[in-house]
Amino acid sequence: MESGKRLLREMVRIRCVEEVLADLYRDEQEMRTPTHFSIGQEAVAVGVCAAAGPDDVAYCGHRSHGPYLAKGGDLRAMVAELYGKATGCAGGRGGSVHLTSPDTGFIGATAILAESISLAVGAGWAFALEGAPRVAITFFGDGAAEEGAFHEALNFAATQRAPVLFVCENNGYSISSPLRARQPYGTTIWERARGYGMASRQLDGNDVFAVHAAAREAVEWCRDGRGPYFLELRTYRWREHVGPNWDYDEGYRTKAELDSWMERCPIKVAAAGLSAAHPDIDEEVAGWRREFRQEVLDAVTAAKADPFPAVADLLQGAYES
Amino acid sequence: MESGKRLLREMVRIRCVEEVLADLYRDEQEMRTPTHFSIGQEAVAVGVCAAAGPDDVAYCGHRSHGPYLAKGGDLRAMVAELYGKATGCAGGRGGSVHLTSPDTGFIGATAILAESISLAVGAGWAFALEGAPRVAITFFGDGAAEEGAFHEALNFAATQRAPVLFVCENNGYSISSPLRARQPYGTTIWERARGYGMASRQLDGNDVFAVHAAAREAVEWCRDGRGPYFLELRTYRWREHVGPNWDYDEGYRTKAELDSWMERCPIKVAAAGLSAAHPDIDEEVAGWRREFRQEVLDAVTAAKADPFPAVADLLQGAYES
Amino acid sequence: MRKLKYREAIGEATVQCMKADPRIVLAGQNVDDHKGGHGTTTDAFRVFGPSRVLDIPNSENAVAGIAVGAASMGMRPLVVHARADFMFLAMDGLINLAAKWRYMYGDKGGVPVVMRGIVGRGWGQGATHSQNLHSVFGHFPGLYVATPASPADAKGLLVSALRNETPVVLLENRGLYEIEGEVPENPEPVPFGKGRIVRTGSDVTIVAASLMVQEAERAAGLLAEQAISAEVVDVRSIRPLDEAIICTSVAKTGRLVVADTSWARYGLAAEVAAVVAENVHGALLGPVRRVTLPDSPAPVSWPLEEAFHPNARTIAAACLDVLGGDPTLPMREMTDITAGFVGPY
Amino acid sequence: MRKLKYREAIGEATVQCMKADPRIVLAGQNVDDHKGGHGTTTDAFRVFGPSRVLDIPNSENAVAGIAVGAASMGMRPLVVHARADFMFLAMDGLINLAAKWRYMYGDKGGVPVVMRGIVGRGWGQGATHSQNLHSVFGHFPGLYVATPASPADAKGLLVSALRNETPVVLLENRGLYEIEGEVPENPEPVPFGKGRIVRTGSDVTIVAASLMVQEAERAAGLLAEQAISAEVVDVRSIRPLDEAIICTSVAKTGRLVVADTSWARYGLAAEVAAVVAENVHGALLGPVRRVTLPDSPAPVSWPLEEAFHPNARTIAAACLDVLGGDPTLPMREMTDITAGFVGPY
Ligand SMILES: Cc1ncc(C[n+]2csc(CCOP(=O)(O)OP(=O)(O)O)c2C)c(N)n1
Ligand SMILES: Cc1ncc(C[n+]2csc(CCOP(=O)(O)OP(=O)(O)O)c2C)c(N)n1
Ligand SMILES: [Mg+2]
Ligand SMILES: [Mg+2]
Repeated sequence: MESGKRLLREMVRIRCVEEVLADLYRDEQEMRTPTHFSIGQEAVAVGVCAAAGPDDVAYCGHRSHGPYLAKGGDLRAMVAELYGKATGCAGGRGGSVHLTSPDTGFIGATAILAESISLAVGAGWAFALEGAPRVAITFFGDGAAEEGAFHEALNFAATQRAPVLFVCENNGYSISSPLRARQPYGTTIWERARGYGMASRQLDGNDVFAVHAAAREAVEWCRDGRGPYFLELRTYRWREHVGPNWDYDEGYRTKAELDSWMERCPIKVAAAGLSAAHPDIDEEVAGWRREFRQEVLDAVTAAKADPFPAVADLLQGAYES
Repeated sequence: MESGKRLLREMVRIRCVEEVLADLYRDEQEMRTPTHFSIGQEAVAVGVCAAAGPDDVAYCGHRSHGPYLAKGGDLRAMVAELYGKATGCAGGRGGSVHLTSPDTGFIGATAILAESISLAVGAGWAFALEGAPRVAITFFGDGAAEEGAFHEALNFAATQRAPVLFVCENNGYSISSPLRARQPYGTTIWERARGYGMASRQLDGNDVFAVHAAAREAVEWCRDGRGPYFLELRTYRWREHVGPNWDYDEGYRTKAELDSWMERCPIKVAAAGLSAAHPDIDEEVAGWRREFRQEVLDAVTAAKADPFPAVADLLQGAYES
Repeated sequence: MRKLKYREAIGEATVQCMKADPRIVLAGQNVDDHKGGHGTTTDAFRVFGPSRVLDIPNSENAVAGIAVGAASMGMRPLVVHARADFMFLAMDGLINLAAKWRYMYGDKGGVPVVMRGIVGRGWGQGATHSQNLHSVFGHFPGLYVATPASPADAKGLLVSALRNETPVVLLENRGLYEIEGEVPENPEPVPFGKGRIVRTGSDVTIVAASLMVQEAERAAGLLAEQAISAEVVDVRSIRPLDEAIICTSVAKTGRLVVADTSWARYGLAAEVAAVVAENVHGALLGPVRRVTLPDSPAPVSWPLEEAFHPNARTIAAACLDVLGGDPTLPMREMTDITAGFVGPY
Repeated sequence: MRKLKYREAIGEATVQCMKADPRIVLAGQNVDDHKGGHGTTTDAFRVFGPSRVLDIPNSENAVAGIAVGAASMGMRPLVVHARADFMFLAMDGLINLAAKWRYMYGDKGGVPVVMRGIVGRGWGQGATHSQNLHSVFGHFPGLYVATPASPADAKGLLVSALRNETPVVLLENRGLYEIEGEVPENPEPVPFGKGRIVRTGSDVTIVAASLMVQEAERAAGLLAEQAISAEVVDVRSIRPLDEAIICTSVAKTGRLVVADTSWARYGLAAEVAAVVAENVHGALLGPVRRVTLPDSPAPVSWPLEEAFHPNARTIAAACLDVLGGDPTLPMREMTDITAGFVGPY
């Protein structure tokens, strides 16, 4: 399949997965793990991860499903993790915020802001020491960029010229708090990255093709030993911060604002972009939707049939056994 | 006394105090407190503090003597503190790195890097809340600017438009580590401050008149409610990082480098600047030296005669009594 | 007396104290939103607005220092953390600045910062969103540390904290937030360092803190059905620790079980055992039992999480054990005390 | 066997392990300079140069996470902090990432980060440059925590740490750095969780850690002059804790004094008392005594600092006390064990 279509298809997959899971999460009350859906933000994870090679690694924060799936994480193991099953990618120990798929290079999601930034810098540092042509990618939000570790890690990576691709997924909010309440008016995150002498760009995070092109450039830059690269991608979260619901009537944002971003839905935008060359793209998307819906429902069925971890194994993994 | 002379005189005072104390520290082994001399860096503290009003407050890091004295701290109480006496400004509990003089607006020195930055932002925030026309000043080094708290505090101050004057005393080293090992090549600290939308300047930290002029502007800027201001002042530490000795033969820097900075001694530079208008300035300085030498020797004599804190009072101050 | 929920009691104390003292400012991430710190900051924001109830950036480290700096200028910052786990990042400011300030600057004044940390509980909070840091903070002189277990104490200890000259850490278990209890209308302070006899008894002393006080009470109920009389002591404050109330009770009962929401090693349960060993060693008729978390990080999966947290049954079993009874005695199922905290998250 | 200083033993272990394992990298502020971490990193820098012995920015928080990230890619970072107090800033990475990694990601592998923290001691280090954080780190499952008290253990525990798959915190008291002792040439690991009988005795057990082991030995000498036979147990590792060695000794002597370099509350001394109360309660013939820091931050002034730190005399007095003797018995002056650490700083 052609690259443009692959990107769109991957976004559709993540969207389907999250929509189905969000409904079940709300209706069943069986996935007992705080879950941060990335519906509306799919272009970031998809565009960036498609630019990464199989030996490149990724770390991300709490909004983990997109990066996990885009970096090849197994859907079945993710769903099982949300249901707390022994077959989950973290054996039911980690939940939604600790997804992991080392085999495909998705090392881990973390629940404490900005940890994913330091971790990726550590991985990049390791690659630099080994002289390995690998790149470490970190996904984090605009809110995480306020943490001290952001500054420390960027400074470290730039000084050591570590191959790290920083991906700031700026959705304008930290929970309910808008950017203007938390960062100085008139400033940007990507320009702060410039302060470390780092290559840095801002672009539309809902345009998967632009994201992908920029990420390819960035990954090559890092791989060529030219040091880290910073991408700030503007996007928007559709659902509530944590949990499956819509929350545009809670006061911190408006329905109009949400609507304007839904107009710019990354899937819609990408499909429109492909429609000239592929006039039947919408039907294709509809077909994919059916396919992925089934895939996730199958994963859910399987996960539900899976066993919970044995209580006798409660301590397993606290220490090396 | 005319302002220029006053600035020079204050630098001469701090220089004399530190030179006398360094000798005694080395020879007597009686001041049992790790001590970071600021010999060579006097223009920063003097230029900035002279621009502050009596209601403005200052916080600084471990290199504390300059800011303490320049902000009006009592010499006698400082010397007694170094000797660990009950009459010390911190009652012998704090030592060189915890000097304090609340009455003159020098709130405290701290021994953990970058704490002084957060503290001053907290003070500035308090002033902003109260609508008080006061400014909080923080002194910190180039090394402290690598701490996460630097980023967090600058971001907070800029977002809240708190009246905080950030004074980065860049002496090129963090202990023995040169700037280039710790921060990305080709970047500057003051430009990073710009990333927060903050007024920010770099200038020669050995030119007390330039420092003073810039600090006056900065203090007024803050007082006028225009938000924080950042000054990066390039200067140089003559003695070892901690302790009274010279250490140019230890490998991390050269004698030539030290010499070039001694050429640019802030006292020498200021005296030269005043010599046209005051042809007898060198004799005046010599007179001041004698005066201050005596002042510090008297303080030493008094401190030595003072009692140590009583062991029975060991717990005093752990909690409110 | 009228009843309030635990979280309502916190909200009420906050508003009353802020009204009485203009120096108090409340700061925390998202304290101004529709959730309002699970309802603990909603009223304060409505009454005092954004200048005194401040939504802040995600900057736990500097914010701790900023709070101390503001306190050094006469403010009384009340900082809220949605999870106590985030306070690792605030530890430098709390331990190296707040706790030591008065002492290391020669007893010229304190920095009365109050920091609230909400301890996650239930619904798969997991390894980094459910930690109980009270013994960690309690190790360091200079702080007061308390873990209110009832609505009345949630209010009274916060009132004390906000009137105090000493920096205070308050750790509130999320599992208690929906619990109801009688709470005085007036802001009456509950002093630090004074424990509380929750229930008197004569056969065994259960010393507990935070959520475990509720579980201990239920354990005492279970034990009573078997004619065992358990005394339940709520330490309330972790530092200072009310040694006298512990020792008096153990001197009476001769048996000690300590129930804590955190791990055993270097935790509250260890400290209580040590206090007894130092002061009323002779009173102990049997070994001490610690009812604490298993020695692993917190799991997410529901059955593991259930097994992870101590509860009335495990406490009762420990009591039977120290009394030489059969600790495996079957006991009826009980509903989860923290049932008020359900999903979706 | 040839003798080495404590700091030399650390340096030797570092070089030997780095030679044997190319995945080990050493990182710390100023580790490459003429002081070389008080001589513990000098040789490593000379042998391996700046790529494997890295001078790093002042960024304790991120550096902890960076070390974990590097470990997640197969490196074995050894991070050095010139003062353990700076590790408050590293706590998030250590507790929330390193300690929990293996567990929360489903036991797929660990992150073998080793972090050394040097505990300041003497010459007015003061409130924020002399803290002992072992019980704080020891509270959390997932870490190994050790406090070597002798040159041999300084080497052997570091060797274990660098060969281990579990993250390790090593806390080294600066007051021990100049102490000499026999140290094997080969890098022989000292296992975590195994204490050490430093001196056998029958009348009283002194359990100690770090510098207090040296003081306990001297206390035992003082007591011997009065015909009292003290057994000295060095716990060596704080987590896991060797419960058996403690209980066996107390079962034999019937008396317990615990000497620690930190505060009493929620500290090592509390934990040791609890272990005994749980396991060999009946063996105790008298109250337990904790010889710990007075409950205040550390002062700077020389006479206060002297009074602040426990020593052989205070330990011996506590032993006399638990034995029912006169604890005020005059004893001869002793030179300061930490005399090797003098000014100018
Ligand atoms: C250190 C820390 N502080 C606070 C939190 C609570 N928290 C979880 S997600 C979140 C919002 C983060 O916003 P952002 O980084 O922009 O990511 P987004 O949720 O918007 O994707 C906050 C404050 C946390 N997990 N860690
Ligand atoms: C958090 C922390 N990390 C490390 C140290 C140890 N330390 C004390 S002073 C210093 C150098 C700081 O350099 P800089 O900020 O430039 O100040 P300067 O000494 O050059 O005046 C270091 C690393 C510390 N005190 N606090
Ligand atoms: Mg966001
Ligand atoms: Mg410097």
